Amino acid sequence: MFEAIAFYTFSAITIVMFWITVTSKNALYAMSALAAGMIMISGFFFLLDADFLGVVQIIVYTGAVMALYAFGMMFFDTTRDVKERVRAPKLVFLLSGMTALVLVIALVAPILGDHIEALYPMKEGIENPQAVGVVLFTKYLVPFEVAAVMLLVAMIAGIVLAGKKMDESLTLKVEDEFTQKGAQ
Amino acid sequence: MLEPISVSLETLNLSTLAPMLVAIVGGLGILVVDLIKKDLDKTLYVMLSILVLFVDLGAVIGQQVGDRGFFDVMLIDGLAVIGQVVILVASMLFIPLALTSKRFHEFSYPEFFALFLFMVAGFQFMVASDNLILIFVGLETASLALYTLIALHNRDKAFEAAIKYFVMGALAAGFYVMGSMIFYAVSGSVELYKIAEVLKADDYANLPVLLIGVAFMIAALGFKLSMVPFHTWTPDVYEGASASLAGYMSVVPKIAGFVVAMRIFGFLIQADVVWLRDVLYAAVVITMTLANIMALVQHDVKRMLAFSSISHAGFVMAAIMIGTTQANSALFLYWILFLFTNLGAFAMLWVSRHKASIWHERYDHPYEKFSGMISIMPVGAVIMALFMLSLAGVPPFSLFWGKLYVMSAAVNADYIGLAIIMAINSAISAYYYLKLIVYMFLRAPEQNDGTVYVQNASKPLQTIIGFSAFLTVFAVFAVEPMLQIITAYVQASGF
Amino acid sequence: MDHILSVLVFFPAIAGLLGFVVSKESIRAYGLSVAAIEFLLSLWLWFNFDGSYPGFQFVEVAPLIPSFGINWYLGVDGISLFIVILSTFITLVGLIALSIEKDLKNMIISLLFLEMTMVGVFLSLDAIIFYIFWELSLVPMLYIIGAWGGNLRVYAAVKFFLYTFAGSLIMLVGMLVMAYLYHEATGVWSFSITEWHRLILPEGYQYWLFLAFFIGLAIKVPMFPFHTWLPYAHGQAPTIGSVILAAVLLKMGTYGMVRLPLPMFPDAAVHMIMPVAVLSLIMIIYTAMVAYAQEDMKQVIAYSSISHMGVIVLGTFAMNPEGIAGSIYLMLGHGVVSGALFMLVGVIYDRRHTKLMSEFGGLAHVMPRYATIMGIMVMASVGLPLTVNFVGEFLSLAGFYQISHTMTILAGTSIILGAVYMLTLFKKSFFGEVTNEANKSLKDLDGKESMALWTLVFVTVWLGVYPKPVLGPINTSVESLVSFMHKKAITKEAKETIRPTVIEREAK
Amino acid sequence: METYLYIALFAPLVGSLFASLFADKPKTIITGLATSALLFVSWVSSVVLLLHVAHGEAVHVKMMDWIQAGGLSIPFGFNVDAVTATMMFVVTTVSTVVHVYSMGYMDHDKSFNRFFAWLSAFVFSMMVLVMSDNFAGLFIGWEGVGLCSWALIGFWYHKESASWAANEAFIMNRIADLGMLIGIFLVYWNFGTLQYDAVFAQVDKVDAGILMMTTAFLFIGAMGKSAQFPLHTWLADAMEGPTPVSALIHAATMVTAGVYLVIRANPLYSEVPEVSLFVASLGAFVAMFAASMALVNRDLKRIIAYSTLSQLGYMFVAAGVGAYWVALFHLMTHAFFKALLFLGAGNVMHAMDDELDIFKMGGLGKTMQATMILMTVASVALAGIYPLAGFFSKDKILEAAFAGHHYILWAVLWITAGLTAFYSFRLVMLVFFGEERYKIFGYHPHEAYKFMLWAMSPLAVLAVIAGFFEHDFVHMVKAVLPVEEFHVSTGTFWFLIIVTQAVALGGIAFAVWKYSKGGFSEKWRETFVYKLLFNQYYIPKIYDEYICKPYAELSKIAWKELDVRVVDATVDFIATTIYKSGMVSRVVQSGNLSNMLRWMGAGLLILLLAAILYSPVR
Amino acid sequence: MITLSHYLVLSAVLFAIGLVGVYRRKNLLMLLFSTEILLNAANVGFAAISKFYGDLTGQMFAFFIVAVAASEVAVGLGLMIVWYKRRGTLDIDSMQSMHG
Repeated sequence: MFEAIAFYTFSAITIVMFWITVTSKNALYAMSALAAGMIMISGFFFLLDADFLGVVQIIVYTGAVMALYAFGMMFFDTTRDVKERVRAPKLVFLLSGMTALVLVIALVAPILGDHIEALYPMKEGIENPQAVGVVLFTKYLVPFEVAAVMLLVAMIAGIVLAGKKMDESLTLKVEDEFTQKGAQ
Repeated sequence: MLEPISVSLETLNLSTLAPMLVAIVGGLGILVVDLIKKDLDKTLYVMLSILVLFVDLGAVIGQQVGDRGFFDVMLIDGLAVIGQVVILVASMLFIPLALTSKRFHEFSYPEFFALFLFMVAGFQFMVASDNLILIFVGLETASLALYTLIALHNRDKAFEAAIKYFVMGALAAGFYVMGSMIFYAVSGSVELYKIAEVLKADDYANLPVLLIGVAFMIAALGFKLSMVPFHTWTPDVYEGASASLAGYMSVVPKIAGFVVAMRIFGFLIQADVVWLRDVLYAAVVITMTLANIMALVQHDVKRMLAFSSISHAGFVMAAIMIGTTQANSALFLYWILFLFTNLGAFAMLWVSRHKASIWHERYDHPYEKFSGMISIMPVGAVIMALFMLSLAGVPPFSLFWGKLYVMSAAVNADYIGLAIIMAINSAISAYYYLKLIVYMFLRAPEQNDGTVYVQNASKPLQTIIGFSAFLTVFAVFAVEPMLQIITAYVQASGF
Repeated sequence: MDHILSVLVFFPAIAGLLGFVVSKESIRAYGLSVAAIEFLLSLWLWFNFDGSYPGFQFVEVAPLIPSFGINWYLGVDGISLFIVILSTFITLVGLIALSIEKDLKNMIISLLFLEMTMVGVFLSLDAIIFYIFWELSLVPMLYIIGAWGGNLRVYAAVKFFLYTFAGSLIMLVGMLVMAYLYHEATGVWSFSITEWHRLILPEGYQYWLFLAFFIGLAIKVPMFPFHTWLPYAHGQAPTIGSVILAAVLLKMGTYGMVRLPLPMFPDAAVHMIMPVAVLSLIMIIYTAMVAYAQEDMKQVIAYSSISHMGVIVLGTFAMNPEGIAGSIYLMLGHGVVSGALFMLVGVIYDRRHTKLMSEFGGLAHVMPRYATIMGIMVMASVGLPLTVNFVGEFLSLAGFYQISHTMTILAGTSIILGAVYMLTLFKKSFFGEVTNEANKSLKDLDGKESMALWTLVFVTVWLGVYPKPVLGPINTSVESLVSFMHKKAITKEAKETIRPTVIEREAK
Repeated sequence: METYLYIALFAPLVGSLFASLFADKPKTIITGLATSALLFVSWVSSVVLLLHVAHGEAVHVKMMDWIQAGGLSIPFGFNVDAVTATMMFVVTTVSTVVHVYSMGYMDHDKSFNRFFAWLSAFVFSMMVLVMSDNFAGLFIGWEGVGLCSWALIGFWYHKESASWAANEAFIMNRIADLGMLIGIFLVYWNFGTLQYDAVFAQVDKVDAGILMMTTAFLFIGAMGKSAQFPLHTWLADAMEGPTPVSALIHAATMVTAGVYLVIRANPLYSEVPEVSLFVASLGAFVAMFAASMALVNRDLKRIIAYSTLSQLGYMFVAAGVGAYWVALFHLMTHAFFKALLFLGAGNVMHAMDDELDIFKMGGLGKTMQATMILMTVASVALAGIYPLAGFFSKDKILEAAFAGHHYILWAVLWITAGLTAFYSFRLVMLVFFGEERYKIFGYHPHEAYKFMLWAMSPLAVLAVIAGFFEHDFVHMVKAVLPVEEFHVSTGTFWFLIIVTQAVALGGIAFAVWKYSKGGFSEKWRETFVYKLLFNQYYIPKIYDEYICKPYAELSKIAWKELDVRVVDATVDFIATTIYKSGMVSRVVQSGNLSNMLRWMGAGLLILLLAAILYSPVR
Repeated sequence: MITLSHYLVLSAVLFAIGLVGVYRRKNLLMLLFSTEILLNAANVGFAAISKFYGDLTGQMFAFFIVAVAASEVAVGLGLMIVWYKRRGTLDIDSMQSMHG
């Protein structure tokens, strides 16, 4: 019962929050709503016995990602209302509405799971983070490391792209300009 | 309580991981070198990258086909090996293109080379696994690096290209995870072989739901493989990126995508999922045709090549749809041949790249630029013409053999209609390749200056072009050995 | 000389590559000597050819893609021998008469490559090798038309390329299906044409495959209604381009018909006789009429080519030795004669830069030698006996008479209609008084033109008077081909239609 | 004998080639002399052969193989039997005379050498035609003479009318040649060979219907060459050529090729009476038809041309009723006097500076006595008056027709005989006698060169005496041709002769009487009949209006409307449609990221919809 | 009783909301928000499936998705900064220099 109430509450809030995110004209509202929605989602995770995931969700999203966004927003000066000319809004809703409809139709039906066996079963008495840790550092060690590389890539990308060196484009400079520079 | 974990090193099969590790360590090494001493010349990094890739290639070739490693996350089957070889060879051909005589922004970053190596590693992970998670992570690693590489070209169009690619890539990532989720929902696993087993055991009872997942997967991979209508990024990104990178993009991400597509769709097609077959059929036909007719009306050679590479990808997707051993071998054969030809063609564009917009305010390589090239630079014109003819499928140049084999695969699997559509599309495509030849050979030059086409040419670039041209012309002698090897590998991995 | 055929194929190409090194001043001499050597090589081939043996000679096989059954497989029989010689001969003669100054080097190199592809097509016995040369021949031709042609040259060149390319891709699909069926039947991959011949297919398959092959070949021939690329190509091409196009490239189509669909699908071919014959008749009559309406000399000859090709196709589909041998002979004849005619038009075009008949008149006064040769060639073109065309036309029509009486009569109108447009052309440009001032001081043929043209006249008459050395080997091969088809045919109808004379003779 | 055969055959060719070496050089008399000499050699050989075969022994040689494909085997084979020898004799005789004559006639022409080259070439072709031992060889000669005829009619190619006439002749002949070709194909596929002897040997084995078709198609060929209705118009127009050409080709030799063909193929024709009857009827019709046109024509050469046509009709009647030897006999005699007539006309033309209108002549007999005599002799022969050659042959034809119970044919021919006599003497009267009208037009006529007149004399002699060799002739050809006695009673025989002579003499008398008084009144020219005849029954006009012009028009339509606007436009339409659809589908590529994302979404939606809506059985 | 389907439907709905954002947002930053929603929608699904099958793999996947999302933000922001520096706007209608 508790589960149902929690599910519906969380669902409602999440949907509303995300809806605000995608429709709000104010970037600040949108971001706040997104953060709220993310927290709600972590609520689902807790509800679904994925404690570790829930924590990660809160830390990464509401901590790191939102901080980054906030940072960006200050840079972009989008605290004011954003002007967006949405062309063919009906099409937007048609496309997404239809997609939602199709997905819902397909997913409402219960999925038969006769032959499904859990590869990494959640065991009674083992805390979720513990179990996750074991799987993560055995089976998913490689993806984990790759994810590390990915984060490295992202970091380098962020640094390089936002760096000062990008302000002057060597690509657009005609070769003569280099020689002139050298002469000076 | 948890049982203690005991893992023996042998079962980990570390060698399966070796190639990617080489690339990653190489990338880190470049970063370290840069940390130690700033402002080293790009030639050093180019050579380092080549060496790393070379070692990487060695590691790949040394691999035991059929191995799984690291708790079965890594899968080194034939597809993985050929896929990695193609990726590495293309990368080795690509990276010397940085040695231009003009200076371009991206090559002034050592990070460029590091990112490049990480990207290669990402692609390698993509092809060397049948775990949807690892594929996803590898894909994202490679993609994120690729976005950055494009943007590093540092001009408005490059950013525009990178952003477009990035945003659409994010959407595609969303599709991918949704697809994976549904796969997971119906099978309780994210490992393809496991999924296949479960589905078979279920006798595909969850097919309707599964199809939703497959639809998402088609959309996600369709984006990578630039299938219509997920292709819209391709021409813009190719146009915005530097020509060399565009050439690279037309080959490597796609082969990675093909391998993944083969893995994901392969078992479904072998299990006779008619829906997938029909949908792919339609998608392939539309991709080939639409890209072709859009390429007809382009004014820029690079953009035309972008559309043409979409069309070629569609052509090759057909092989996946057909799904026989011959078809899958044909895919690789085609793509290896395409690699040399297309990279050569883009390299020709790269060689003739101007910094200023002499010819057209928007395009770097409008057709007019190549007017009368034969009288200014005959060898260049002939080589470019060879690439164009090869792309058009004129025998005996390389791509003809690929087309021949793919079409033969279609015919042998009783898809004669498809073969005819392919033939007609080849004919249509000949028009736009011919257009360039017409400009080069049949028109008078607009600017009679011998340096027009060799702005960027340095010895390494010329060498690469010459090498590609050589392979394009004499591909016929390479087909048989390649076919032997590829078929052996493909067969070994059960496709 | 075990590899004479390979040498024949690659010699011009290698010479063409080396030609890049030769200096601009001496490139002409270089081209001529290469073409002459190639011609002599082909004559050597003839000299060593055993005319009484019907099968393939000088066969060469080397694996190329063995796992897919593609081999470097060359061979020559009576059917192909003379078309090869025709190719080398026309190239040589065309080079002698070549009057182009602009980018001469590129022209000669392209011609040498073209020669390789032509020889290659006629010598190859592997479908893929055949296809390679077939397609490759488009490339130098595209360049020749496009770079040295008239105002619409790019359009014409591209049209030529794309049209043929599209058609041959359909043929390629046919080849792949054929290879597949062969594989199904024998478990071996093979693209060898001689192997394919031995495969007996059920009727249903035969039709589709026949159609696939036929479309590809028909566009090249060019058969109505696929012919419209030809007037443009001829109208715009430089003289040498037209000469080679008409003399050799078109023959690829008809040669292909004899080599590929007929022996491979005798039953379908027999069923298709009527539709094909109707198309041929349209070609013969309709294009002859169109030719009559032309204002441009070259277009007249271009359309006349189509008309003559109609007779060739008709002869081929007579399915008896007379018709097929005749059509092959007519290929040679038409090659020589139309080549000469295009060359002749080129002569006047070089002098006046126009080809409109209304610009001329009374040329016989100012250029008597030119008029003489033109007259001979016009007469040869209308198929006067003792010229090479007559032999071919006579045999083709005679052969087809066995198939249909009425259709032969209709086809025979080609000798009337041909005379109509050809004589009109001749009258308009050569007879009458010289009315145009510009024509009064025209120079008659110069040395190289005379040399080339008289050579062609000689061949025209020689082959018309004494065809035996050529017709003999052709006949030997054709007779064995026809009896092969007879034996291979599975339907009763086909067995009855394909009547080899050898068997009849033996029955007597 | 074979040597003689080859000499007879190739001497003209050698002459032709020799002369052609000088073709674009200024006049050299050597060409004329050489060709004439070689023709004389040929004539001698022919005579030798004639004498040889007179004993009923044919000479047969096979020079070499020509075409050998499948079951078809055509050699260059020559066979000289009585018929051939007669033809050879006629051809060489007339052509030798014409050659010599031409040396004078073409004296001032700048293309003198070319003329002789072609003339000898013609003789060669004619010899091939008559000497060949198979149908294909015949066809070679057949086309060869057509070619030479084309070149010689259009000899003065600067004249529009000449080049037009040349092409007309060639094309008309081609139409007939097609029939001939089909006939040959029929022979080949039904008899398996083209050799005369082999074909004739199996006549009885072949189905009658086939035989009928064969003979009919062969006859179509003959109709063209012999200018029978409706392919007759070219002959009159062919008079544009130099007069010796008309004499040789369009009177004596080439036009008789058709008759020769029928005679040669007599074993076939005699098996199919229907076709033979048709041949005879058409011949009779043409005889009268042509004669009627000759009645009113004002053109000297055209009148003779029509008379030729008319006489060819006679020959066909003879051949049609089965009297092949008579046809051949008439062919021979006709060759002599008709050539003579033409050469005489040539003299007149020379004298009158190429004026051809006989109403502008008159009284020429005073200045051109020899010519007058020669032409009168020829005309009398033509009219068939005893004892000249024409009498013997023509009378035999009438007799044959009557004996075969073809009374209508006989009647037609009988009337025609009268007409012939009339127009011949109309011509003679208007040209040589009466008022000297030429003076009004300021001509100064003169007699031709002596040697030309001497050259003509052999013909005159033959025209007079040839008839007396009838019995020798019959004896000679008996080996080759069926020579049946006509079963007419002696009374009838004499009656026929008298009636025929009467009508001929009547015609002559009427002409002499009428034209010595100044001819018909002007009113005659206003009548419909006159106009009809004068305009050749409007046939050339009909051909022009209803065949030539529509064909040209249709050709234009075929080109400009059909080829360019339909066939080519379809091809281009396909190409442009593809290209345009490229333009249209560019919309997808708007470059707007939002749109691009939506396209992706749309793609996904389509796939999802497909997933739930389209579910084929797995 | 909350079943798997409930969660999956929720996931689908969230996904659709994300799509709405992707389709209609013109501001790059906001667009990025929307893509986050897409990924999170899947995360909910994974977690739910994981729970209902008692299998940890789904949680693993979700974990990696979070990592990917974070990386994307970094790269995306980098690109945006560069663009903003050049153009002073994040409106995607400003990037249409390439089309056709």
